[in-house]
Amino acid sequence: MSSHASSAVDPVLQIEDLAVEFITEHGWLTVVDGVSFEVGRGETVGLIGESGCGKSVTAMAVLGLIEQRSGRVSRGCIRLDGRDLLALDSREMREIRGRKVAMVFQEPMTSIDPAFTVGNQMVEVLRRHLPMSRSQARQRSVELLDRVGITDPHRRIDSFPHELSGGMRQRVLIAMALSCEPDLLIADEPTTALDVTVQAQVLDLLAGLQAEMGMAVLLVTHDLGVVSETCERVIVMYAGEIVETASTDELFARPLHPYTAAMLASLPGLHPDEPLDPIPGIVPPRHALPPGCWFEPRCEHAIELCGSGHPTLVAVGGRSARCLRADDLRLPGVGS
Amino acid sequence: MNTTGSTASTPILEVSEVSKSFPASKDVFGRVVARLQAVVEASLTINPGETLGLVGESGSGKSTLGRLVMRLTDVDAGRIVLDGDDITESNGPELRAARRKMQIVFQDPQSSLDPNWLVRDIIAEPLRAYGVSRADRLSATERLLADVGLEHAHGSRYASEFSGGQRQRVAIARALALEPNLVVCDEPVSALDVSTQAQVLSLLEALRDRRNLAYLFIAHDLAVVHHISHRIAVMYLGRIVEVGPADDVYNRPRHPYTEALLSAMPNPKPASRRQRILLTGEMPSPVDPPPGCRFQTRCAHAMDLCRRVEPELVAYGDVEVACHLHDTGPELAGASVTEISRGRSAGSAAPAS
Amino acid sequence: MTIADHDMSSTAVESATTESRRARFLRRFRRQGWAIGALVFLVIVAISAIFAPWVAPHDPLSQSLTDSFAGPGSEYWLGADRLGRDTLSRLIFGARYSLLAAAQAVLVATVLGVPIGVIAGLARGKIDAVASLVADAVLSIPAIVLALAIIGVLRPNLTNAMIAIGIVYAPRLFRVVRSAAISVREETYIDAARASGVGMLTIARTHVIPNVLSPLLVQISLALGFAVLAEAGISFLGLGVQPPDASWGVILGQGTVKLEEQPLLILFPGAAILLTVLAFNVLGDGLNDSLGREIRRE
Amino acid sequence: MLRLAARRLLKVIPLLLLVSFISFGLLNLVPGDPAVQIAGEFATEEQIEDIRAGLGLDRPWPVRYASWLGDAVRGDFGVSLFSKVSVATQIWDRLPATLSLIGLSLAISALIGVPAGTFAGWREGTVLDRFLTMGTTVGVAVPVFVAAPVLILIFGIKLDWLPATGYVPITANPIDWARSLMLPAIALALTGAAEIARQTRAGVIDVKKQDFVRTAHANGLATWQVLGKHTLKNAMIPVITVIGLQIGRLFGLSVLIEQIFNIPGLGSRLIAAVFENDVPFIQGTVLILGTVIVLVNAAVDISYGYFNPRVRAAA
Repeated sequence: MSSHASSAVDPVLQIEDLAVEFITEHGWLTVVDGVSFEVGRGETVGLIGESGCGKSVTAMAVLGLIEQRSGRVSRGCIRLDGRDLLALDSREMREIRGRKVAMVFQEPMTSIDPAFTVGNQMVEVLRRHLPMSRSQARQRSVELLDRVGITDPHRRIDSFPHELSGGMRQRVLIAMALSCEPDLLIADEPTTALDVTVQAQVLDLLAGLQAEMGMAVLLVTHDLGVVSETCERVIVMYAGEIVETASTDELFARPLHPYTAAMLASLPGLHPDEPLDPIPGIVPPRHALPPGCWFEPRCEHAIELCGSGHPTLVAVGGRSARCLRADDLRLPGVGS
Repeated sequence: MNTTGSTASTPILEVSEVSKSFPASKDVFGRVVARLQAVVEASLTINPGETLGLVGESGSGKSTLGRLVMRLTDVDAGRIVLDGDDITESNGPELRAARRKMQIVFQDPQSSLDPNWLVRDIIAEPLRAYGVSRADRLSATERLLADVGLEHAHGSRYASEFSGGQRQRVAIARALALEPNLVVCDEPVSALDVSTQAQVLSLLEALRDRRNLAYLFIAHDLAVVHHISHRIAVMYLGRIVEVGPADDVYNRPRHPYTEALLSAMPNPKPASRRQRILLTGEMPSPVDPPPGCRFQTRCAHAMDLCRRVEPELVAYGDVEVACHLHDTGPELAGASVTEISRGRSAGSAAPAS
Repeated sequence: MTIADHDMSSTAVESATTESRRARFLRRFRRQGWAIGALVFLVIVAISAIFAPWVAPHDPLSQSLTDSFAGPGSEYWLGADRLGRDTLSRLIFGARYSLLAAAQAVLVATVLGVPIGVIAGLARGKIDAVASLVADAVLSIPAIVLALAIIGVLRPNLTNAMIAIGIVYAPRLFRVVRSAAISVREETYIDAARASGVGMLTIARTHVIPNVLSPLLVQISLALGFAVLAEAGISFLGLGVQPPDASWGVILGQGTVKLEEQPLLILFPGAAILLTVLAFNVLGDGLNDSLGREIRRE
Repeated sequence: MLRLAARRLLKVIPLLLLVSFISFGLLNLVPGDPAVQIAGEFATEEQIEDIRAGLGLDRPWPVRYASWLGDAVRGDFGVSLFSKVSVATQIWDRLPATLSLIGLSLAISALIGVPAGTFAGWREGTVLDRFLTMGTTVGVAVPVFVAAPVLILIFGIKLDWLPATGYVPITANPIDWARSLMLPAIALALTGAAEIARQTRAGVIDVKKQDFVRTAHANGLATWQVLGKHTLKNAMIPVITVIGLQIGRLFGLSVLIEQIFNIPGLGSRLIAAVFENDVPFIQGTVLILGTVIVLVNAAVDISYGYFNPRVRAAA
């Protein structure tokens, strides 16, 4: 299953054959299926796909936050620094979260408790994981706020979340996530809810912090532009499984999977003078997946064979793609 | 793409110096003590068959301007002329008549369709409001369903059963039911995924060409706006700061804000990547806008004048821009602001990537 | 943890098959075992109340002093009271008063609360401010106290009592309907309808009222439970139904007097009231779960 | 916080005026000539005139309202129709018993309801949650006038642990006071505890799904921190509302409880007044209880400010 492009030299995170199920009116449905990849120390990897493709669920699985009753990890292995996370009990997992692996979420407006001040919540996280006195933790929080670019941190630390703008709240959440200097930061659509100019600031901040602290980043997003500007490697998901992995440059220059190519062709602004070339149809519902390749009904390059056997992820010269025709198709990229 | 739909005839929409503010805070006795200035003296013109893109970040007032045009919100000052008729103060039958000519598609396809209604009835609602007979409604609905790429069977479903893209198609069909000349599209694709977004954009383009529709296309995504628009207007903190032909604004921004907005867009194409201009801070509150130019607090080129005098929109060829860099100081006089940005970063020896 | 719903929402929506709202409601309601049980119970109580003369084994008023405080047995299934009247028959006839009174009260509350609620929610502004203030004022006086006060002024009688209960419950329905109307009003489809030239009255009729109906139905079920309880309480105090007529509250009140001799005399009417109120509440909860917005669950 | 309090208290004024207007207006509900009606069938012409003058019925209603309200503000609610005893004196004499009953039962409801609801909500879907939820569903539906006789029968008569009826003032003997109130307070607290537990459970379940709780988990906070700190403080907002509403309910239900347990409180006197058609006493009671509840609700709203800083800011 594992291939070149999805492995890293010194992996912080290793995911093997991960499958996650959720209970729905159609019974237990597999939402993430056979996902394997690695994230290397200090590396930024993009996990990209459209809504419902399973990218966020994968991220939540790493933190052990798939809720007990409505969802479960049904298969696979998640290792952080070589330690099997799925084998940990909830108490051990709590000690890892926030300490070794941290997460920043999409909705900065609702992701901080409105009932407590920013400082209160930052001190709480610091003191939970590190042996610090209250005043040390407060001092450290001020430094962190300063580091994430919040002006006047001495005053802001006593603000309630509603007194801060969306961009500032996202900075606070980043400061909180990075307060214990984790080995891995998972950023789940960290800028989707922000305006473009603020998004640029936050992405810039994340890149700077990463360079400084040397942590690995798994960036979950639907935005091809964000991925191309921030990530070294990209993993593309479709309908719950990985369809392509490659280095960012390779992926954008020459996509191997027709879905990747079709997504690029759907972007307005790349070829402003040509009409858009949208992907027809919709993502197949999980309880009625087609027998062959899951992208086959929407794929303009599909041949008869694509409708019968489900393709595996095959390595193609240092990268991988889940397409029978990966070798013979020449798909257009975004050109340089 | 860049040719304006038509030039000679009367504009389908003329908005002049429209302003709107909302109460922002009240004192202990419930009296309004501060007002949020959502739109300030905004003017724009749309010709038949033309698409004007209106870009801005959240809080820029672009959606309010769309609602003002639709007369969903009453204006405080200014004039709205639709196809030669002043509808600023229209009400009752007059407004009903005006609404045959303009329709709106909203951002959130989830809440813009009544979950209790069949898709067929949603599309026919405007027709019923104008007393179209049942038989005519049925045939019109069938035609509209086909026009937006939905099947006959979709008509007898509830909107809640559809995906976001399909819902937006329903909303477009409803907007087209009365065969309007102008459609206000308020962020019609921003809630959609990339592939669905492309489907809806293509549909809007096809319909425009087939029916000679004019669009006021409101969005925060410059790439999307550039793709679909003939002309682009950029809003910042309630004011229009730059208007001009789409390619001009996109490739040679005259206003520092437009430039910053463009450079902040994440771009998957490495070659066309612009040098990033990181704006400091965030948009000030529209309750308490800064004096002088509204952008001066975040502008790298701000001069003393900018902090005192509010710049007016001045025309330089096809482009209008409200910035002192053009009427004083370095006298850019309508040239792209990127020139001085480049000079500046070269001067400070920042590596251009 | 909303990630799961979040990430799955689009596919979930697409997967939904064509199904009318009624079918969807019925499918969901069928899963609510307790609510169905409650509905069946209420239907049985209602039917036996309507056909009381044929259903009841005895004349509820016929006394037989030899059977005073008779325990449950083959003659008197649930025993007899001090005057030897059959408890079961009295309860069956009592259901007539209790249910009819509850219906009366809820009717009054609905007629008062619902239209004003819709108007206030839609019009907002001064109308809403005044209506809400009145509702708040009425709600500030404890329901039973206000009902007792009204009865005290109007003289004890069941209809007066139920009108009083209806009046004190009206602000609750008003609030529910008003807030439902307000939240519907915020929906973009109202703007869309306005933009399409649809008049405000038509919008109220076609968009607002249908969307207010679901929460209203739930509230009416709960209101019926409250009204049964309130009637019983007032009759228990001797201020509602006047003997020899007897609602459940009257039977219970008479039972309390001889608590030590025959505890069963409070047990059966107590159970009747409890079960009926419970059934209305459970039915309301079940309706709430089955009528809820489809976007959330599934 | 001060702003919030000031704003909320300003809203109390029109509300109190309306409540007083409703209390005053009760008299106008009396069908026909109130004086004749109130005096009863066997009253002499003289008695009727007496009542008419006593109620001030010879003057136009706005004048009557103004003078009635003026008196009421000064603590004068008139005199009872037949006993001629001052209404205010009767109310003040009887208020302590009612207040102690309500205070005690509110404390019991909160002490049972909040922990039970928190536990059920946190462990949503478990057997214990289902058991507790079923219990609260039944608990909400139990009428006090059923619960009370059952409690009397079991604890008062059969087991003889607590006095079945009667009331001992706290000034006479604090222990006997507590003992005499125990059964009525429990009977009264049953529904309240169930209601509070239901709301707490719903609140906890709702907050549990919020993004900031997810953040707390993702930051590796301990369970007690996520539950005890972040979840509970936010979940308390709707619970406070219910507790506020509960106070109004308790005042209403205490009427029944006082009657059953023979407690000389406001409620049992009100029932007597209803039978006697003692309109001035009814008016006074409605006004006093309405005022108390309006003020309690205002206090509840102001206390939101503690739980929710946004409310504080919005004021």
